[in-house]
Amino acid sequence: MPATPSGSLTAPSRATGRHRSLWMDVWLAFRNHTGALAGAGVFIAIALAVAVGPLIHTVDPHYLDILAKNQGPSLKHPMGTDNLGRDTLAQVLAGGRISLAVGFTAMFIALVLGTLVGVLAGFFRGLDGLLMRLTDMFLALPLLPLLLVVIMLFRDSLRAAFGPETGIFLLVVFIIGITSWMQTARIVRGDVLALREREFVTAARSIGTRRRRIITRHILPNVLSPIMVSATLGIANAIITESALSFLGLGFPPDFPTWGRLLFDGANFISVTPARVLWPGLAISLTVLSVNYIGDGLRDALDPRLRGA
Amino acid sequence: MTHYIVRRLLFAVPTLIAISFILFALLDLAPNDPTGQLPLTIPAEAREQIRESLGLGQPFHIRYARWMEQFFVNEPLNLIEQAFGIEIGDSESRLRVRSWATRSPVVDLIIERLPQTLWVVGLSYLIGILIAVPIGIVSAYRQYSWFDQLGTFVSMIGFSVPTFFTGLLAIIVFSVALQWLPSIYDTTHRVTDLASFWLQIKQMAMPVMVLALFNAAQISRFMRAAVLDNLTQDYVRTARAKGLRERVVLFIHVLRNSLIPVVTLIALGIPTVFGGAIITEKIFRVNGIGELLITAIQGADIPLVQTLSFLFAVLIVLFNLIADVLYGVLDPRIRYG
Amino acid sequence: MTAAEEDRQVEPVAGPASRQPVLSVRDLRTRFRTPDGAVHAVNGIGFDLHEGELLGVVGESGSGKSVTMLSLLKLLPMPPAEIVSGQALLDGEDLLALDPARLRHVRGAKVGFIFQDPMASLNPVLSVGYQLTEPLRTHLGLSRRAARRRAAALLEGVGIPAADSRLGDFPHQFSGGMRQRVMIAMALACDPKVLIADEPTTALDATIQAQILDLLQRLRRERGMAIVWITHDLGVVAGLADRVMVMYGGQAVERADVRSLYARPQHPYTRSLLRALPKIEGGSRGERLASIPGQPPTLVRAPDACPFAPRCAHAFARCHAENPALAAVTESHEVACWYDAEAGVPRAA
Amino acid sequence: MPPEPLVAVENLTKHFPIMRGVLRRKVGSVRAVDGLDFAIHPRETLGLVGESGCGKSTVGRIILRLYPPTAGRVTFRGEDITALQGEALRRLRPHMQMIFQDPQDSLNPRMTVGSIVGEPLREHGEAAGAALRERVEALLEAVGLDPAFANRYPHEFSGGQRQRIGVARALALKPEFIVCDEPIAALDVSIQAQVVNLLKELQERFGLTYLFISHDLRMVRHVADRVAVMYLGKIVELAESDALYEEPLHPYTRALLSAVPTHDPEREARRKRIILEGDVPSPAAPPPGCRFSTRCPVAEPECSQRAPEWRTLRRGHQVACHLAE
Amino acid sequence: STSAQAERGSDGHLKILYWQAVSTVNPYLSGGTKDIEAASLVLEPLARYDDSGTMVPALAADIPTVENGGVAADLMSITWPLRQDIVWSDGTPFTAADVVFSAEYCLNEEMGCNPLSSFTDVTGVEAVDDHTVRIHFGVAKPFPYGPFVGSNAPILQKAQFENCAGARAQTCTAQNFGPIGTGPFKVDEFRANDVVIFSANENYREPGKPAFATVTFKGGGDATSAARAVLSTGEFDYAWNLQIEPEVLEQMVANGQGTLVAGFGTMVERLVVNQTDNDPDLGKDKRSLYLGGTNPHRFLSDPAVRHALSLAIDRQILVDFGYGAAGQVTCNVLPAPPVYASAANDACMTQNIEEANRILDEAGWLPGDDGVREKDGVRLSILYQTSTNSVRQGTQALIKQMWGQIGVETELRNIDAAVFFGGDPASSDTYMKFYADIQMYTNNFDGVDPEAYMANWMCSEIPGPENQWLGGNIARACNAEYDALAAEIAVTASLEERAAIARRMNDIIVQNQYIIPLIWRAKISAHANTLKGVRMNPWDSELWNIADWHR
Ligand SMILES: Nc1ncnc2c1ncn2[C@@H]1O[C@H](COP(=O)(O)OP(=O)(O)OP(=O)(O)O)[C@@H](O)[C@H]1O
Ligand SMILES: Nc1ncnc2c1ncn2[C@@H]1O[C@H](COP(=O)(O)OP(=O)(O)OP(=O)(O)O)[C@@H](O)[C@H]1O
Ligand SMILES: [Mg+2]
Ligand SMILES: [Mg+2]
Repeated sequence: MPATPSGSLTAPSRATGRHRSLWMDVWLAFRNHTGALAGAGVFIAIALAVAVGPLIHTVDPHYLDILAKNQGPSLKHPMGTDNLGRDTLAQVLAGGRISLAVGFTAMFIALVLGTLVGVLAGFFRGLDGLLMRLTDMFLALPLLPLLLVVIMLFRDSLRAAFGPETGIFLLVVFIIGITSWMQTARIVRGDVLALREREFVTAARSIGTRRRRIITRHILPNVLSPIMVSATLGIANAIITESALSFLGLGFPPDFPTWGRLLFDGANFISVTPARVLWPGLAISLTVLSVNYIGDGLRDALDPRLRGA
Repeated sequence: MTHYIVRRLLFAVPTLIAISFILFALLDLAPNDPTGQLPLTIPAEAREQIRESLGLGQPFHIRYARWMEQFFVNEPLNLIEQAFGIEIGDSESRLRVRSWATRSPVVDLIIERLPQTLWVVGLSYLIGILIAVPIGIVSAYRQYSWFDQLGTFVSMIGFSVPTFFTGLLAIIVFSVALQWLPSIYDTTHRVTDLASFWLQIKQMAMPVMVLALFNAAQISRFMRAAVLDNLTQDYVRTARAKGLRERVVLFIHVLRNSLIPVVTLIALGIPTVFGGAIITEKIFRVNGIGELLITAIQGADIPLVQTLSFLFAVLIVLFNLIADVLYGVLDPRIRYG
Repeated sequence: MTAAEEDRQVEPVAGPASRQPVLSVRDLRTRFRTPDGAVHAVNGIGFDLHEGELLGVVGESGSGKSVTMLSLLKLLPMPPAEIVSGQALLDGEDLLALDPARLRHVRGAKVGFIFQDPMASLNPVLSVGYQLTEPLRTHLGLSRRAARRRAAALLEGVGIPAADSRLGDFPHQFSGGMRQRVMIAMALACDPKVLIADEPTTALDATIQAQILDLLQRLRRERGMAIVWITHDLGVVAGLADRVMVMYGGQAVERADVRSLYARPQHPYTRSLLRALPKIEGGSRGERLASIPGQPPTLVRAPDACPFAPRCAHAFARCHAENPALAAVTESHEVACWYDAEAGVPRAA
Repeated sequence: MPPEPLVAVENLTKHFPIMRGVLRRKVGSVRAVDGLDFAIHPRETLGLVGESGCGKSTVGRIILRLYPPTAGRVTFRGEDITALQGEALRRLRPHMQMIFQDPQDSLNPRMTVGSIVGEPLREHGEAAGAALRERVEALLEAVGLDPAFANRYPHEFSGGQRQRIGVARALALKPEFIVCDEPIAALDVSIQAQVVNLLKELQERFGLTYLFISHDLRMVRHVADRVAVMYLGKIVELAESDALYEEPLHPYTRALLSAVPTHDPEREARRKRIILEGDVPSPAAPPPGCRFSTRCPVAEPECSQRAPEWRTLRRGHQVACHLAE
Repeated sequence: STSAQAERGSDGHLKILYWQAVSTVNPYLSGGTKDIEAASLVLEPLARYDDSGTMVPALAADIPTVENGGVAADLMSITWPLRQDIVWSDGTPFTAADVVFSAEYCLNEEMGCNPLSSFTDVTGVEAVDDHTVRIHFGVAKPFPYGPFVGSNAPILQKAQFENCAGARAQTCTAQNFGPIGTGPFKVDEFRANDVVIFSANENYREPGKPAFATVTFKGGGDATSAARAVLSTGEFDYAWNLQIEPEVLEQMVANGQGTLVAGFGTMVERLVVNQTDNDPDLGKDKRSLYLGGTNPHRFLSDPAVRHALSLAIDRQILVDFGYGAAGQVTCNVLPAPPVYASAANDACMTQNIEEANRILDEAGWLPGDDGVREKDGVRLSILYQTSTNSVRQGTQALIKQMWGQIGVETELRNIDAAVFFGGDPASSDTYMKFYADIQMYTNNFDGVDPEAYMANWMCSEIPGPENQWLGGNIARACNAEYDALAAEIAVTASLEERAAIARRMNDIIVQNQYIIPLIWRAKISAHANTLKGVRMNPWDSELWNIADWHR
């Protein structure tokens, strides 16, 4: 039986037909994950509502209509009003912008920090000990007092530089980001440690690939899946942390609506105007829930073992 | 193993010193002054005197050294004295870390707060675990069943709703509407008989419930993942091939392995038990350690904040170590490694 | 420092027809439901296994060897696996029809299993002694003490020195070869009638593999056990097996007495497999090896054609349209092929 | 054989430190490779066999300077490359390449085949843009893959095809010397021959030199001109292929060869096999004297006391055994 | 048990809830109302105010006056006759030595005595005999009832506190947490910032009192949940200081479990208008400092602007929104007692946007492009700060919107109460530093005599670095006429005359709008319907008559 190298030129059966890229595979697997898909749907709906909603429901969230205070849902105020006559829907929409922005930005900071530390520690033996001790230390630092001190120290200078709202936004986002990167760093480091022993990295070295390229081309894309999962968890975590900060009076100024703040302010009025807590509460839960489901789906989709044959 | 523990302990020391320094320095930087809380009528010289008596006004490094001495030498000595009723050295003139707000020694305040924190937060943690572990196991064993789907959903809800909201809801339902449970925790309540025990159960019910829901949500997710991981391992197939009962396979072979990561996770969570659950404590007026901390923070009671924070740091480092040791104890590959 | 050099003699085995088979498998079909569609992993496999006989099962990766054997004891994850049809008679009982409780009494007691990866197949957190005594206590109802004694004897029997003192050790404290011996001891614990060994030496070094092969051969002689030996190495079964089943694409393509198979391979796949191997005796250097073009099938297609047809040099129209069944060439040799390789023409219908 | 070897190693040694204790001090070392001397001549294939963990891969990796050696010297084309660093080392890379054992693991799952094969060219600035694409397609063609596969991802290929991608990558920079680290171990029997044939064909076409690492003695005999047998970090025997297989001198080589099954039931039934006792000792604590002495069927007291020297017997047949004649 | 012969402690257990927890039971060490009121169960003064603001003897046998000879004719001393039947809860007799000690304890400069202001001008305290005490003043004191009147300066037991004088006061934890007193209860257990357990004092002078055997004095949480615990769930008998949005309170009251009690004292929620330039560019040495009138505020120094700001506010809306029955519209900083309340300013009670706009137009403040009024490049843009508190933030938002209607732009800012009211000279966020344009808070005074309170607004009281920003004239308004009146009242003895002067002083402040009064606030608390005998007292501790409480 003559066997030439080209004798096996027939395409592998998996690859026959339409071409599938890596992301296509991820998407296909993601699409099959009912929970993730529903989560993504809900999340997109929330994001859209928050982004576009204020253009449709054009009531100023800060406008006080004291004559219309504590109203139930009506056509004019679909979610009713608060005890100063502010429109709840407008506030939920405005609050969503902040809460989502906080979630995304804080997640992004945590992710960048965590990935950076994780990759450096995992890839460079010399840095590992130092960076991991640093990570341990951050994990051991009690966050709450730290938070307070940072707020006390920097609130005024930030406020002076960026105005009261942007200033506190930067502060909150920065604080949440800087206190939640450690888990990501640990996971990424573990993965990088394993990856650098993988043969394709050795192969890259034997080719003479520069270290920077090894990291960007071979290591980073392969730690993407834990990073993505950390990212979705990070968003949920940041939104919840922001609401806890509001509860403790350390977050945004009171006339600055965020979901956590609305929920907190509305809590006392739960029996007067239930809509005031129902909607922000629902918004937080739905967002966190949907993001969590997205994270679950992403994890399954990005992990080739879970993606199925 | 011993080597390992010793090594970890040795590494913990510089970590803790670094943390203590950071905490001290950061809180020291904060624009606060113990005399800030004093009445305005006090003349400046008197203020200065009070500052002196509280050990301020010294250069930073001296204050730091003094605080370290108080924390690491004086307070432990006092505790030993109290515990054994003995007297070591001159206990009268020993400097103690004092709260600015109450002027009471910080350690006394903490000891006073510990019982309710341990009762409520600790119990909720325990109950959370007790709920979470079986749910995690069943969820994993019957993956994608309705039980699993429901469990996932409920635990995600538990995770995503802030406790200040669930707490309030619980009060409205169980205290206001049904009048079953007290909404205010009585820290001085003593259990002496069945009736008072029942009262204790009732007053703990809501805070414990709210916190347990939150804890269970998290732990059950981990448990499920761990069991799922192990269910597909080859040795499970081996166990089945030996003709073992499904129960034995699950509880002896799978569970043992799945508990390794979960137990360490649980150990890592224990410092948060001591740290209290600030929001829940505030809502139900459990007035435990968490409440102490937040009051101290809001009242700028720096020595109290410093001490509590550092205590948490010590606990976190300690339980990190315990978690690692547990890992070794549970996993022979590490124990004999 | 002893050397065991021995003259290997194959035991005289009674002719297959003369006795009732211990295990008789008929028309076993197993499928996996996957998002990409059903994977037809096993398509109508059947074989007989007699007492004291060693059946070698050969085939390449993914040909369904493991799934076949795991199906017998329902050790597959179900779902996604599903046994579509089949019968597996052991002592007159159909294993595939047993209820879970009865099946447990077969697993480990009547049928022993040795898996490929000795590290992953032992529970890392339980001591070797515990894992060894488990089947003894479950099936034989031995006391803890008695089970331990028996376990020590078993370990001794598979050639682990100072067995008594090693019962408390954990799997990771054993070398790969020793772990595999522990697996063997575990499978033998209840003196099963049938032992299924799924590539038990693939993960081991050549000289250690030789030790294990030797051990199993000895045990088989001593206990008269029937063994199914799965491997992808035609060389291993040559010296070991009484009969060989060659699998391809979830089917048995050839089934024969060992000597007959190697002397007169019938199926084009078997033939090219034998040819693809370089000879240890040398002389092949400088030549190209005969290779089989193409790739193994993925089994997603329904088994309505010969699975080997796409790679077969002799394939003709019928091969792509009809799936051949095993047919006897001689008394002890069956093949599933539309092409008569010896004659060089298609078989008569 | 030409007198000037392409690659030569002298006293090649690699000890991996074992860190233990309170301060992570070094408490010992895994003596993965312990004082090897051998040379590989141009256009030759040197087979390297031995059991798992005996140090075969480590040898290959030191020669390619993927690990720095603990001691000894590596020369390539007469140049001492033992101490090369940084850019100088990078410039050497194109001349020597490696093919890896695991065709799945040695390809980055998130890069397309084209970028994997093209990476060495890009890294060394050999080609870019359309020229790069052309070179990649030519390489894929050379290893028998459809150039249209360049846009696909590794997971879309079979094991044999993946191994071809690895070969194409190794060939990209036109090296003279390739270390093949168990290139067929992970492949199915029916596929192995395809890859071996390809390697031989390329060797003929481009005049390549191979260090062929494998534990498949049968395949090594088919491929290699000379064969070195390793045991626990040492080469115990090195000879022309036929000489080694027909007349093994070292007892370990003999045991190894006897363990290789023939696929002939008749012969198997008659064959004498040497079954060794015991397990391979740990390379962290190799036995004194001859390392094989703990399992050697013919060992004498001397063996466990004195390490045998490296002797050349007839026809360049080298062996390290006190008893070999 | 309503009869006077009822047995002591027969009504069992009383549960009081203060949403701010007690941090010490020694009122000399704390200015917090919660601490002073908790201590008032145990420690008693010589005299106290009843719920009508009338002074009544407590440990004193009688109230000394000039008429009965208790107060010296030259007003330089006061002589208190002490009751002879009083014993401390430990059974030892109460004597003049305890009073003398208490005065010395507070006057010791090293201890940081909180109610030191009560002892202003005291030069000495002497025990005339065992049951007579004489207090000497350095100046003539027409109102000599500062020391030991009211709950913030009660009598400590000398025997207990002897070793806690001066700097040691801070560290006497056992004493500070469990002072021995003469009041109806004694401290059983104290947990800082959590709870105090009291039990009836067996040695209390009035037989059969108190009716309750034990009291739990719980702290922590927030006002709403405190109200809920009394009004909705009935877990507690008494909840203090329920500053909650009225609709929430109303709903709770509707449950029928409890009753609200309110008492109007002198608390006024007000806007303080900065009269000095607070431009951040001025730097530490000039910003918000009164420099003899050389750096007036850019626009708030214009009376027209101040007047317009006041006119634009609809105070009734503020009351309806945040106070309900617990607040009244007011235009005076000194709203009570009735004789002191001026009627000259009632015009401000109704909002008048038109008038406000007219005043601004007239004064040349004209709307710019963005609707904000400006003049000579100065925009009417106000930084308006207050402490963090949801009612205050609501008020801020409402006022911001009202001012918007007269073309005034407002930036809101809120600062944590601990910082805002804290005395840290280094912080720039305290109300004393006043780096904002306008700030809002409540102030009041203890007792019924406004002399000391009104003296706050003299020129010499303007905060600044010389006095560590401790002056009370936060608005930094210096008015010569006002200073003259202040000097006059200090030497006027007749009540009518004093009242007339005080009203005059009040008018100067509010008619110049240095301070814009908004709401006269009541103390508001709730008690269970089963709890009887509660008489809300805005002039003293609201637990002043706890000995009379019963079921
Ligand atoms: N859980 C599963 N889900 C889907 N397909 C599966 C599953 N397990 C096995 N298969 C498929 O069943 C087929 C047969 O697998 P099996 O494990 O029996 O092969 P094998 O002959 O034992 O191969 P090897 O020599 O690699 O062990 C393969 O094509 C495999 O992809
Ligand atoms: N990076 C490393 N760190 C520590 N020890 C190592 C390292 N790499 C290899 N070793 C050890 O060195 C010895 C030789 O390893 P090597 O990989 O060279 O063996 P090998 O002959 O290639 O084995 P195999 O056939 O399993 O690939 C082994 O004992 C291994 O555990
Ligand atoms: Mg298999
Ligand atoms: Mg290797």
